[in-house]
Amino acid sequence: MEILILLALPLGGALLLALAGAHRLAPEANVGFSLATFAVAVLLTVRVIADGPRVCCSEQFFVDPFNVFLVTLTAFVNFTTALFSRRYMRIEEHHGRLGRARLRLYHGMYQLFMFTMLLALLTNNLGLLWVAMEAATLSTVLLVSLYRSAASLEAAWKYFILCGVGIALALFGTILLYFAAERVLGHAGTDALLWTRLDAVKDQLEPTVLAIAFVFLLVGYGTKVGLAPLHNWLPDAHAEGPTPVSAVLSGLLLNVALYAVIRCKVLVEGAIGPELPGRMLMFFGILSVLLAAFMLWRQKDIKRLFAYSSIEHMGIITFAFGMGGAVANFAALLHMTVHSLTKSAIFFAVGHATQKTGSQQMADIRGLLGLSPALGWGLMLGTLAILGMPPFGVFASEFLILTTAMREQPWATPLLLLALGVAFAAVFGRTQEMVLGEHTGRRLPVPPSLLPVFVHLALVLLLGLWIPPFLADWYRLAARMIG
Amino acid sequence: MAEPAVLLNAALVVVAGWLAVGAAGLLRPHATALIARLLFPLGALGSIVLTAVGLAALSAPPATRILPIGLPDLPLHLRLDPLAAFFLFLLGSASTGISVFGAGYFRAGAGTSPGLLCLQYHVFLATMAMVLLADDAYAFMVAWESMALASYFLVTTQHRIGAIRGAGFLYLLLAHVGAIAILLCFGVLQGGSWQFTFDAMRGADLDATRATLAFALALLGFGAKAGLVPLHVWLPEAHPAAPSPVSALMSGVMLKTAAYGLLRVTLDLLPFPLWHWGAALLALGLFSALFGVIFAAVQTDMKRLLAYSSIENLGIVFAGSGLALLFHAERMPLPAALALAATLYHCLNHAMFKSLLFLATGSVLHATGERNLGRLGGLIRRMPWVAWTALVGTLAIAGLPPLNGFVSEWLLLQALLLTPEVPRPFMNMLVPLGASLLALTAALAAYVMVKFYGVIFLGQMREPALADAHDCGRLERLGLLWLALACVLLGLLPAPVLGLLDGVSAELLGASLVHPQASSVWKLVPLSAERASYSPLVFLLGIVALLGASALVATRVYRRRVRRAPPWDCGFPHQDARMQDTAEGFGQPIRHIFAPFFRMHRELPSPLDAVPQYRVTVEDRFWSLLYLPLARLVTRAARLVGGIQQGRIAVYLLYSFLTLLVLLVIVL
Amino acid sequence: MNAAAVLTQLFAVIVAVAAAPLFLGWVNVCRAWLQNRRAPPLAQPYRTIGKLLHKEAVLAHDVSPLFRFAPYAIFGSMATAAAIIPALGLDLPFARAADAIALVGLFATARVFAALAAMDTGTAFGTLGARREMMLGFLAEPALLMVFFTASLIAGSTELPVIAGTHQSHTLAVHPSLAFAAIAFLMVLLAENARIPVDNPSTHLELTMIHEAMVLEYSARHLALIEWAAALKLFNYACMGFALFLPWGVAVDLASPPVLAGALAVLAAKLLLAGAALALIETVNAKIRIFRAPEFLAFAFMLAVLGLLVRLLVQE
Amino acid sequence: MPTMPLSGQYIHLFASVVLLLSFAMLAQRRIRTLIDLFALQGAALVCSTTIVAWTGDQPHLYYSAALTLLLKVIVLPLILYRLIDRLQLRWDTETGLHIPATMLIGLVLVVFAFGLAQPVSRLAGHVTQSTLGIAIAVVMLAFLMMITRRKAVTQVIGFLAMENGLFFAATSTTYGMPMVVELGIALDVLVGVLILGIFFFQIREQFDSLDLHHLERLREE
Repeated sequence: MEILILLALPLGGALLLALAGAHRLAPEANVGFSLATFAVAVLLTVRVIADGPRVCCSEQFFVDPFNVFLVTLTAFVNFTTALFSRRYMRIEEHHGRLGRARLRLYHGMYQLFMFTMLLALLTNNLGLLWVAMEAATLSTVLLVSLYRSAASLEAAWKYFILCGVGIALALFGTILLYFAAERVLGHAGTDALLWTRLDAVKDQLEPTVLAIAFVFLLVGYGTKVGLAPLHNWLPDAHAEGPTPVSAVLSGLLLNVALYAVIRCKVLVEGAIGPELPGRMLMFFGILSVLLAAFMLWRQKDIKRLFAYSSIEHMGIITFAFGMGGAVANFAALLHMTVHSLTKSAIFFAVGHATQKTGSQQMADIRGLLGLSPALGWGLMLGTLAILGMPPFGVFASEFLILTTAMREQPWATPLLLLALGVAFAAVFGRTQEMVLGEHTGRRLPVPPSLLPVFVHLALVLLLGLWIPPFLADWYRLAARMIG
Repeated sequence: MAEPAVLLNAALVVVAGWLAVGAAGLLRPHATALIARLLFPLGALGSIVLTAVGLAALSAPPATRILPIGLPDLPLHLRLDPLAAFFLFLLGSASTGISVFGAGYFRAGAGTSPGLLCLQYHVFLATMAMVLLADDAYAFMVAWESMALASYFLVTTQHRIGAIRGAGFLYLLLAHVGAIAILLCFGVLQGGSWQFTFDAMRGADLDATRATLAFALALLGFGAKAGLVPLHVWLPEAHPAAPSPVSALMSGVMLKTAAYGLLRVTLDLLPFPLWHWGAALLALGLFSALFGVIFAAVQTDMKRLLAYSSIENLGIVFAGSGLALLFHAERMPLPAALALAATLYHCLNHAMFKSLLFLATGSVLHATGERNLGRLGGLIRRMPWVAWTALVGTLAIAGLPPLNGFVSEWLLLQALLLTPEVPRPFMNMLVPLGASLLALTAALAAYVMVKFYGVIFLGQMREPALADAHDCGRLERLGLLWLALACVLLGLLPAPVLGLLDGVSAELLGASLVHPQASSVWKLVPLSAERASYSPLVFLLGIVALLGASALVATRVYRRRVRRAPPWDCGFPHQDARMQDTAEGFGQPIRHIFAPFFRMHRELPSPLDAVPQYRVTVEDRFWSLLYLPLARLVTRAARLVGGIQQGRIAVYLLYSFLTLLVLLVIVL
Repeated sequence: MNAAAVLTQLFAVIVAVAAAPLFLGWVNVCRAWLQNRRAPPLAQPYRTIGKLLHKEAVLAHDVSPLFRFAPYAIFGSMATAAAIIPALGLDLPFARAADAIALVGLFATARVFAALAAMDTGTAFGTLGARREMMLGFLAEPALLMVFFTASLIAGSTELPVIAGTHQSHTLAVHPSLAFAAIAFLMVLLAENARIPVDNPSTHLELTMIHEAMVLEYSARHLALIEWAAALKLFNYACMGFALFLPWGVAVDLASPPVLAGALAVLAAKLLLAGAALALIETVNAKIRIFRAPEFLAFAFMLAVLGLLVRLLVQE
Repeated sequence: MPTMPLSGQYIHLFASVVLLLSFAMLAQRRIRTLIDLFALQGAALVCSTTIVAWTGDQPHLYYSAALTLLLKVIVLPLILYRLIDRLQLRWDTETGLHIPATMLIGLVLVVFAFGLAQPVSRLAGHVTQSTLGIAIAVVMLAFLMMITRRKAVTQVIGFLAMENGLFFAATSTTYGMPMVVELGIALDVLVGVLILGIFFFQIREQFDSLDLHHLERLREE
């Protein structure tokens, strides 16, 4: 029941805000819907902690350890981003960058996007998963081009085409999966695409078909994850869209896409063994990490910088999933969580920083600490966290990933470390220049919303020092499930 | 004697207390008086407690404790053993003085607010203590990196100055690179058990290759923190950038955590020692020491000079641990214990006199606003407290008897003299060369310190503004006195100190230097009385007696009249303060003799210049040979990688398409 | 430690302090003879010191107490060094308080105080002298230490009495390493005592002087102490040389007066010879440029290290 | 080789037509003709789907066929027509690559696709067994078309052609996906095209052209 409410809330919100999004109180409504969604997600989480995994609607939706924390996380970041965007969008409006009509579009699409992501996470049906992913793309395309500037249009166009093509390939993979499932499950109609059913018979699925299917699924969903060399849409879309959108893209959409990849990987591994999918994931992971690290070195735009950092971290997670095994999967799941929290916090800070200085060029952003200490500290600590500095949680997962890599894939360790080192130098050097030093900038018409930044960072800090037992249990169960 | 577990808990309470004090500072970030009068003294109180805890735990059996935080499968393991206890003692005793000094020193300024500074400072202290207490890789790494972070923020207190930001960046970057190496080192050390507690590592089964790899990684990681050449470049940048109490803490204490880490890994965690590790460490350490002292001699910024001197001293520490390792590998427990004792003793000494000197530079900086040696001078007349305590530090760091710097050098030379007994044909030849390098370094250190002290405190004031300089406040004096007293006591009572260190060598090497029959409180006899002995107190008594006698003769027996006159002008009546020898001048012989070490740029005036100017800049060769090429390499790689993203959507589609095709070919 | 031992120790120190100016005078006399000059009286150094002690002290304006303290510290250090060096007997109680390394440290202390005091006056010459003195010091000191190490490797101890005693007992042992060490020691001695070819004790030529530049501001009793300390230093170096390379004749136990007298006689003979040799060296050499002095000392350092290596090579 | 039932032969026929049309689109320069070809391809799909539905007795495939007819043969081409009329586009003169070379690469791709489909097709027990190769080929040819064309509209037509290939794969190899999914897919395609329409106007407004080289500014310099 909670599952359905969880899905209905953002959908209803989307409809309402699509109609009344231009209203003065629309941002508050947006926050309200997000809060309600989050509350239901917490309720669901509590129920899952109490009663264990559950399914509903003739198995079309389900909650298991793998998606339960992602659902909560999504709802949470969704809520905090809504909080942030309330102030952010007000300021944008004041600065005359957006009109009321655009805000209506923005709010409607924001809730719709939440809906699609929750749908993608909760659905048991791989076909529906695909539909949700495609819908997520479509709903964000217009958000990316919200400013209607030349650059944002270009970014949205690339986003649309590249992800569209990618998603189309994923559909082909889904069809092949269905084709293989049909031969085992009989012509079962809808059921043949249910993940739980497929999981039960995964070792009987035809290996050749599944291998080909996995290639399509990986390339398809991998495009949305931002794996190199399929990542090219990502920095553009992050840089040109409004910052709350960058925050949810980086913090949530990439996670959801990776979630899709891993769901498929579990099935494929059952059929063809862990060797091939694992290697593919590791290859893409390492390639992404390396490429992103060197890309970071030359960035001039702050949002592009952190977009590449997202590619890097998705690479790390993908690599960890590729290695497989209880510890690596555990670490990957933890990393998904902390990356999502940290990266969205960074984007919140970045959003206000760009508003204060009126530029996304890092050369123009100076002395945030003098301008607004909280903002400066938010960006500084967020950056340090994302770079894997203890005591933040990113370090915990990176510690586990690196130590496992030393055991499982010693060849990859130097590459990973090289990338981490280069990324550190690139990102930290720039952040320092932005946060410290003499300041330039203006006062904002509405005080910036920095609470979400610090709430996120506090959570990340907590996860670095102590992981709550129930979360650790979920991670462990999910890790075992992923194999 | 307290229970070991109680001691560990007491140490944890101090850590928690420091964190609380720091957090309290954040509550009223601009209440300078509150922070200075209450919080910093409270922190110093914690330091005293920690000193006591360290002292008590030096001879207590190890205590362990597991706290349920950290990773789910790796809760926080803590352990207080003699090695950790020794460094806790060092941390506590040095930071007592520094905190007391800091209470008078920190004030509201342009940079970080006092409250935040208080937080960062105490977090820095707490993380250092945690580094020493950690007993698993995760806890160690968290504490280690947090320590780097806290100190980074302290370094960039005056972040509006571009050079300071640059220094901070370089510092954190190298610290991070070092941390990565340490992490890798732990990854190798676990040796297939995949347990990351230190206990598991102690029992791990490593072959020689892996063990050597682990050693090399540890050397890289801890070397980066200790400023071992060529990883030293951050040190002369970061130390001057930080406020002086922080420089003192970083140089005096934080660098020692690197020594701690290295000793922990090589003598405790690694299953066996190999002689070539010791040789490598010795060579690197000695080179570092020489390099550091040579560069210190040509500096013109007083804090940079001290920073290079820290490179020198850490080089000596590393050389000492290398020697201990070498002896240990050759199954010579007594010499190993001697070398280890020398190493630890030097750590302790350096913590005291370097902190003292950094604090003194802080007072000078406050009083004059100058760091440039070329604009100082004659301050002994305006700042007697600072000057006289700094004199103690200067003589101590110059390795002069009967102060503490001499004791550790003496011990180390004694240990080096035992190397011909090493049953390995090459080592017993090369190590005397090491002794000569060490002797050269020690002698150069005296040169450097004479320059340091003479140019700052003695002579004429080079700038008229210096006449307004004021002496430091009461709390600052107390801090300086504490450290100066420590220098004197450590110099005069080496035998009891050595007795305390015995717990550490018993733990790590299974050997004891203390023979009840030969040693007394007054007399230091490390091996046998026939071999060598040193009794600084008797020695001091001798000097004082003879000195007093001569003074008595000179002043009582003969006339005691004194007349004041201007100094002799050599027939040139227009002498002024600018004509004194400068810091550059003091560097000249060194630049001349050790020319190959430097990259020099000289601007010589031509005969026709209306305003002739002479300028010489000295650069580190490692910048141009190592760091800049590395940066260029990465930039080139980045440009290459950037080339794949050139904006055309068709090309992007082509990437996807090719990826798809290639993967399909692979699965077929 | 009994009273007799303390007394003999005191006696040794007094002998050293008293005899040092005499030795310096002897060197000067020899030098004058060799250079065909009329020699000054043998007791001239005593007269100089005595004259200075009676004078009124002149201090530069605003020199710090350090400046006034330094001469006593220097003299005290040198006198202590005299107590450590086994010039007359091997079994002096104070010798065990410090070994050869501490001795080198003691010389360094004296040097550092001299340099600091020179810098305190704030004149161009003072600082110049301090810098030069320290420059020579950082090369001479390790060389001296290496010389000691060569000897102590043979004896297996850094205690000077033990070293001297060991050499005494192996009369016929040939130690080639000691030859290297001896040359190095001689070079260090020349440099450290401001003798030709490194420095010239009898000139006040501004551009080349080292030791004299440092003490330019001293007068009266302070200068007397410094001059005395300089003489004592030369004496000490000579005695160190004897202990290391010519230990014969040093008494093992100074308890009985005849032994004491014998030891005194042997020492006097050695000093006579050494003074003459020193004068000879100073006469046949020319002073080198100050810029060459580091090379001179670097050579000494190399020789000392070489001696150490030879020692290890020949050992097998 | 056993003779194939007539229905199977028809399916093959239409499959070949779809492939042929893909090639034709690859070679075509005029946009209008391109849209016509796209509509034709849709029609061929409808036919083949109907036959599969009839032979396989899969009633829901009739709905699919009807949906396709509506969407891909009627609505989408109409929208596209109106778009290019409004935007006054006629030619797609520049292709990124020489057309004969494109055709040659296309040929290689077809061979590759057939090779790829071989092991899978052998498993397929029904009449549609060899259509998978054609479906993959159509997808790849559409991909190629997207890579080689320089105008936004042609790229979109390529994209839609790719969807055609997917649809063909879905119907011919698996008797269609579950209905929920089909509906979702159809909705997505429709919304996608609508969004594209909006886009075209925005791009046009911004750049006065639909040439893709205006959209090449964001890059790593």
